[in-house]
Amino acid sequence: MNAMTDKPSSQPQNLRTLSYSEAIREAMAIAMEADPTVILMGEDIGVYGGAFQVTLDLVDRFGTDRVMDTPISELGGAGVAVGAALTGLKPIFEFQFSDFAMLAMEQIVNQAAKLRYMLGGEASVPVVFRLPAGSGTGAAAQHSQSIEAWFGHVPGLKVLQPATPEDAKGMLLAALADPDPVMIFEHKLLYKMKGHVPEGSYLTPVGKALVRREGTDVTIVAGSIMLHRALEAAEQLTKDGINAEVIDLRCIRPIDHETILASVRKTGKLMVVYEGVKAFGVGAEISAMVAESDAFDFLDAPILRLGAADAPVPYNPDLERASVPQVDSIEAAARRLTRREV
Amino acid sequence: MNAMTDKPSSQPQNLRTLSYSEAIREAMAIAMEADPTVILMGEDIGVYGGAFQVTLDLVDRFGTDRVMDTPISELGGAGVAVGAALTGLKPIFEFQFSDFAMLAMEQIVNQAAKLRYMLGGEASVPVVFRLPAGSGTGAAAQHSQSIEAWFGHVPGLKVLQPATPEDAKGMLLAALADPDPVMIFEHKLLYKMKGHVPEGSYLTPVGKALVRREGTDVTIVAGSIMLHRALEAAEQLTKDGINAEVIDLRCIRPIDHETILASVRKTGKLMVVYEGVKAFGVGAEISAMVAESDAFDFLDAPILRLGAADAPVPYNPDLERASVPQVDSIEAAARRLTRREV
Amino acid sequence: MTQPDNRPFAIRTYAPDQLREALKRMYLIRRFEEGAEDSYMRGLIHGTMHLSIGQEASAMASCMELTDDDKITSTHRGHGHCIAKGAEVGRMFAEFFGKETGYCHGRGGSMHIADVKTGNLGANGIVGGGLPIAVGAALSAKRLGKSDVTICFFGDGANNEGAFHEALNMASVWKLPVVFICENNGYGMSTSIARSTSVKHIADRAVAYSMPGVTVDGNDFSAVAEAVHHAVARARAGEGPSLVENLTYRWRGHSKSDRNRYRTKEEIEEWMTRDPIARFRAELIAHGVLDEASADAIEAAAIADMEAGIEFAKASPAPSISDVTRYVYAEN
Amino acid sequence: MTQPDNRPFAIRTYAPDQLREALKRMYLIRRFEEGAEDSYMRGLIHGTMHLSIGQEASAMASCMELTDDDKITSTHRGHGHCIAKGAEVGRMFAEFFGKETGYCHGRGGSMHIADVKTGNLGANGIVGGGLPIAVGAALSAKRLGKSDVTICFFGDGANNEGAFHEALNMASVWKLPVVFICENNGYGMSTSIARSTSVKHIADRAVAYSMPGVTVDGNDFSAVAEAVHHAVARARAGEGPSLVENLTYRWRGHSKSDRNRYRTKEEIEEWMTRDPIARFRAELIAHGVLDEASADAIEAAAIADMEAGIEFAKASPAPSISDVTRYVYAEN
Ligand SMILES: Cc1ncc(C[n+]2csc(CCOP(=O)(O)OP(=O)(O)O)c2C)c(N)n1
Ligand SMILES: Cc1ncc(C[n+]2csc(CCOP(=O)(O)OP(=O)(O)O)c2C)c(N)n1
Ligand SMILES: [Mg+2]
Ligand SMILES: [Mg+2]
Repeated sequence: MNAMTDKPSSQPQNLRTLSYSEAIREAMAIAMEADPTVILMGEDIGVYGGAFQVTLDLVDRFGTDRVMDTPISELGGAGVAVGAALTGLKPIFEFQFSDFAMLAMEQIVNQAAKLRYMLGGEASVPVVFRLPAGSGTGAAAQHSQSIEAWFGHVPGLKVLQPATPEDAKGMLLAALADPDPVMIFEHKLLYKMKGHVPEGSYLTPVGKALVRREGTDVTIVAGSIMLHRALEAAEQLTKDGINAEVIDLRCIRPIDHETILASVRKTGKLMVVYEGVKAFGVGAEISAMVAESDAFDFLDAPILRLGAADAPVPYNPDLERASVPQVDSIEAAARRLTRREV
Repeated sequence: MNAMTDKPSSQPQNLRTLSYSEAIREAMAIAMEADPTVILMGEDIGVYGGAFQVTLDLVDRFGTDRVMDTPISELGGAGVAVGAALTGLKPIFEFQFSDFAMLAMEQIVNQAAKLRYMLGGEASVPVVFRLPAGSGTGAAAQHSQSIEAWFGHVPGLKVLQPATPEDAKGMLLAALADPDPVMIFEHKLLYKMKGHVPEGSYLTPVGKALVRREGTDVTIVAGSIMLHRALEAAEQLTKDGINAEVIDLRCIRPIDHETILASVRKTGKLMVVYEGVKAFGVGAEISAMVAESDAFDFLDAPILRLGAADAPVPYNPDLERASVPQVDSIEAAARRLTRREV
Repeated sequence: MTQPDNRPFAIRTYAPDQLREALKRMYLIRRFEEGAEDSYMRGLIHGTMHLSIGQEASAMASCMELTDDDKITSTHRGHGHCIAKGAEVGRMFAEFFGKETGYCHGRGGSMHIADVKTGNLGANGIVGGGLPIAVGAALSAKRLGKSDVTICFFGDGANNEGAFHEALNMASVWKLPVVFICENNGYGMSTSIARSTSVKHIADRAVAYSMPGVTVDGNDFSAVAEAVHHAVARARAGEGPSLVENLTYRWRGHSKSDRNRYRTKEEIEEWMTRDPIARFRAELIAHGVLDEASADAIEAAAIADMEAGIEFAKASPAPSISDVTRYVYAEN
Repeated sequence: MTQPDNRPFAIRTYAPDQLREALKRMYLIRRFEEGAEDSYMRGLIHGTMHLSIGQEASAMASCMELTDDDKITSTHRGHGHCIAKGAEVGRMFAEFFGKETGYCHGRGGSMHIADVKTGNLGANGIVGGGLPIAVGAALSAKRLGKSDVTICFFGDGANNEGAFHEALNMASVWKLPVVFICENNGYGMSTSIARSTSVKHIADRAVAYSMPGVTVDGNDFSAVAEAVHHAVARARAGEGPSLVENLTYRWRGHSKSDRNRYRTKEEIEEWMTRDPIARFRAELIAHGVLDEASADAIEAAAIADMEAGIEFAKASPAPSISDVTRYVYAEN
C-alpha cells in the first residue's frame, strides 16, 4: 500500500498495521463487543470465514447466534436483515460477491432505502451491507462487477468504498452508527493490502472525500483500488513535471461536492477514474456535478472519464486487465489531458 | 400529443392516429402474425389485458400458448424468457411495473446481457423486456420509479424509451428484429396519448436520437414523457425570444452522441431533463459525454440537469408533482441557463 | 365430569368484550373500505387501492392474540390488517388523503400504510416483499429474548414469489417465532391458483419447510382464530413457524382498474352469501354474546368512527411541498 | 416364460458400446478435473474452479439418453456435465487457459463453460441461475413442437434460492419437458443441508410442485440412470417435469480457497470408498461388458485425451486485446 494513504490519519503516530480485511474484522469485533444488537449475516461467514476470509474466527468469538450462516438466499437473507434492522437489531449483511446483490435489489432498493420515507419518518432501517467488488481475480463476468454507481442513484442509501485499511475500519464503524442503510463496497484486491489502522473505535466521516495527494495541474478523483493506481500514476507523472492532485472519493452517495470543486477550481482539469463500466458510472455523476457547478468556469479542458470497457469482465487475464483502468492507462490519460490532447 | 412529434415521420401523409398503447399492441400483433416464435409473457397479460391494458384482447387472437400469464415470479419469469430466447423463441416479457424488474436484475444483467459475451459469441438472447415506468399516477414509492439509467450502465443491453405512439410501435418492432436483449421503458402517462402511427411494419432505428424541435439558443435533451414537457416549455420560451432545440433522446443505450454533440456545438448550452433521480441519472451520462467531447469548447454555460428530487416518489399528489420536472420547472431552468443565472 | 364445551373456538376462548371488539373492528374494516372507495369515486383520493371487503374475518381473527409488541407485515391489500392490529381509522384516512396527520405523513398512501407503534410494520407495494421482513422481525424477537411473535400476511399470488420460498425456509431452519398467513382469495389479480400454482392448497407447501400447514375456512372467524391460536402458541413456545391458509374471497375487483373479465358474477354472488361479518355476528348472537340491538349499535359505532375519520382527514393539513425530501434520511 | 432380468438397470438397458463410452467419459471427467487442478497449481490457469471429482456418475448417468438436441443447464461445478453432454476436452482446456479456441473464446472460463452445439447451455456463476433458463429451454421445445427435453443440474445449496421455487412451479403449471437434477453433495460451500435447508431430502420438496421426486444414490451409475430414464421419458411424453436427487459428495474442497474447516477427514475418506467410477467399472466387469484389460485401456485413452487436450490448449492462440469488446453485441 502506498505510504501516502496513511497521511490523512490524525491519530497519534502508531506503527500498527493491519490488512484491509483485518481492519474490517476488527471493526466488526469492536462493534459486536460494544453492542449486543449487532449481528453478522451472510453465506459461509461462520467456520468458512467468508469467501474472502473477512469474518474469519468471529463465529468462535461470538457464536452462531450472532454470526449467522445464511442459506444461499440473497433476496430473503437481505430481507431478513432489513426486517431485523426495522425491529431492533443492527445486522451487517455480507454478500459473497457484490454481483449477487442483484438478487436482492428489491429488498435493498424498494424496501431498505425507502422504508423511512414511505413511513413518513416513523421507521429506521440501520442495516449495513458489505459487498466485495471488482475485477482482477480471474472470476469472469458474474463475479467481477463494480455496480456501485447503481446505488448512487438511490435516495435513502449511503454508499461507501474504502480505499485503505484505516478507512475500511472507520467506515464500517460509521455505517453502524448510522440510522440508515449503508452499503460498503470493498475491493477484493485490497483485502490483503496493509496499512496503518488506529486502535479502538473511530468513525470515518460519511460523505467526505479526501485529498490524498496535493497537486496543481490536474485533479484525479478515484476511489477504492483506483485510488492506489491513481497515486502511482501521479508519481510517474512527476517525471514530466506534471503535478496531479489525487482525491479519494470514499463516498459515492452522498458525493462530497466541496472537496472536488475546490480542487477543480485550483487545477482547472478533472479526470475521474473508476472501475465500473464507463457509461453511467461514477465518473458520469462527478463530471456532471462539476459541469453544472460554478467550477465550470474554471475548467480549461474537457473532463475525462476513465472507466471499464463497454463489456462484461472477460475471463482471459490479459483481456481482464485491459478492460479496466491500470496505472499506465491513468498516466497516459492524465498526460493527454494536461497537454489538452483529448 | 404535441403536433411537432409527428414531424419526423417520413411515412406518407396518413391521418390514422392510435394511442401509445394501441401502437404497442399493434406492433405485437404484427410481429406475432409474421413470426410464430414471438410469444408474450407477463403477469395478467391475458384476459386482464395487462395492468395498463396494453395486451388487451391479444390472448383472444393468439391463444394462451402465445400470450402467457405468468405466476407472480419476476425472477423466474424473466429467466424463462431468457432461456426461451436462447433456444429459438422471441419472448416479449412484460414487467407489470418497471419497479418489479428489481426482482429480476439477476436474469437481466447477469444472464441476458452477458450470455453472448460469456459464451464468446456462441449464443444469442433475443428477448424484449417491456417496462411501464414513471410517476404521476399516485402509486407511491414502489410503483413509480424511473430506473432506466441503471441499464445504461450494462453492456450487452439496449435500452429504449419511446416518447410517441409512432416510436412505441417502431421501437418494439426494432427490438424484436434485434438479436440482443432490449429493454423498452414505456411511460404510464403516455399510454393514452394519441399520435400518428404508420400502418404495417417499420423499424425505428435503435441508437438514434431525434431533433424534435429546432432551435438556436439552448439544447434540451429529454426522452419519454419529458420530451412533451420540454416541447411545451420550448413553446413558452419563445415568448421571451428564447429558441430552444429539443432532442428526443429515444435510446439510453447506446446514446446517440452525434446528434447531441452537433446540437451543442450549435447552441453552446445544454440542459438534460429526465424523470429519474437526478444523481447518477441519464443526465449525468449525457452531461459527462458532452463535457469530455470536443463540444466542450463550444459550451458557454454550465450543463444543467433537471431530474427527480433526491427522494423516493411520494404519495401525496402535490409532493409527487413537485418531485419530478414539470413544464414550468423546465421553462424556468432553461431561462436561467440562457441568462447564465446558474 | 365436566361437559365438553362444544361452542365454537372463539366463543369459548375469548371474553365477550374481546368478541364484541372484534366484531366492531370487522365492521370498521368493511366501512372503512367502503368509505375509501367512496372517497376515491369522489376524487378525494388519487392512486389506486386494493379493498379487502369479504376478507374481514381473516384479518381480524388472525390478530386476536397479538399485543402491540407483536408484529405484523401486511400487503397491498392491507387496510384490514392495519385496523385489525389496532390502527385508528382517522389517521388511516388522513394517509389516503395524503395528509401530514396520516400514518406515513402523506408519503406512503394506501400501499405503504403502517403503524409501527401498534406493531404493524407496513403494507407493501411489492408482492412478497413482506415475507423476509417478517422473518427478520421474528429474528429480532428471538435474538433480543422477547416472546413477541410476528404474523406475516400474504396472498395466494405471493406464494409463487421466490421470497416466499426463501423466507419460509429460513424461518424453519432457524425456528423463528413467525406465523405465515396466506389469505387465499383464489386469485392473484386475474390469475387463478389453478393457472399459477402447482399445488391445490398453499398449505400443501408447508411440508417443503417442515412446518405445520393448515387450510381453514377464512370466512369462519372461529376457524381462523383457532388455527392461528395454535400457530401463535407454537411460535411463542419457541417451536418455530407455521403456515395457515385462510380460504376467502375479495368481493371487489383487484384494484380500481379491474374490469373483472376473469371471474363470473355467479361466483362472486355465491361468495357474497358467505359474508364473514354476517356469520360472525350471527354466531355471537346465537351464543348469547350479543343481541340484535347491541350488534346494530356496534355497527353504528363503526360507521360513526368511519365518518369521523373522514372528517378528521379532510380537515388535516397537507405536507409542505418544500418538505419533499424530508424523511429520506434520519434528521440529526 | 422369460426370466426376469435382475441385472442393474444400466446393464440391461444400454448397449455395451454405450456403457463403455460412459465409463470412458467418467474417466475423462476425473482426469480432466485432475488436469485442471494440476494446471492451476502450476499457474497455467487463473481464477478459481470447482471440481466435480467424486460426482462423475451423477453427471454421466443423467445424460445417457440425451441427444445433441436435448439441452442441459449446468452450474459453477460444471466440467463434468459438459463432458458428459459431449464436449471435447481440448476446447475445454483451451477455455480454461483463456484461449481463442476455447468454447467461449477465452471470455468465459470455468464458470461459464458451454457448448451450445451439443446442447449445453452453459455453466453458471450464479447459484440457481440456470434453473429458470432450463425452464425456458423446455418452453421452447414445447412451443416449437419438438420432443427435446432439458436437464437442469443444480446443487443442494441452490435449492434454497427463490429461483428454484419459481422455476419448479412454472415448469409444473405449464407441464414442461424438464428434469431437475439436484446433485446433493451435502454442502453448499461450507454450509450443510441441515444448517441451510428445512427438509432432509431435496426431493421432499417435489410435492410442493406436484411433481414426482425421487432420491437416489448418486454414486450408483445405474440408480441415477434409471431415475433419470423415467423422468426423461415422462418429459418426452408431455407429462411434465420431475425432480431427481442424486446423493453424492465432492472429494475436493468447494473451490481453491477452501480450507476445509466444515467437514472431517473421516467423512471425506468414507465417501472416497464409494468412488462412483470404481463402482461402475466393477459393475461393467461383473456383467461381462468389459474385462480388466479393456477397462485399463479405456482409462488410458481418457488420460491420453486429457493430455492431448492440454497440449492443444497450450498451443492455442490467446484472444487479441483489441477484441475486448467483441461479442458484447451481435456483429452485423
Ligand atoms: C413483485 C410484484 N409483482 C407484481 C405486482 C402487481 N400486483 C399487485 S397485487 C398482485 C396480485 C397479488 O395477488 P395475491 O398475492 O393473491 O394478493 P391479493 O391481491 O389476491 O390479495 C399483483 C400481481 C406487485 N405489486 N409486486
Ligand atoms: C447467487 C449466488 N450466491 C452465492 C454464490 C457463491 N457460491 C458459489 S457455489 C456456492 C455453493 C453452492 O452450493 P451447491 O448448490 O450445493 O453446489 P455445490 O457447490 O455443492 O456443487 C456458493 C455459495 C454464487 N455463485 N451465486
Ligand atoms: Mg389472491
Ligand atoms: Mg452442494
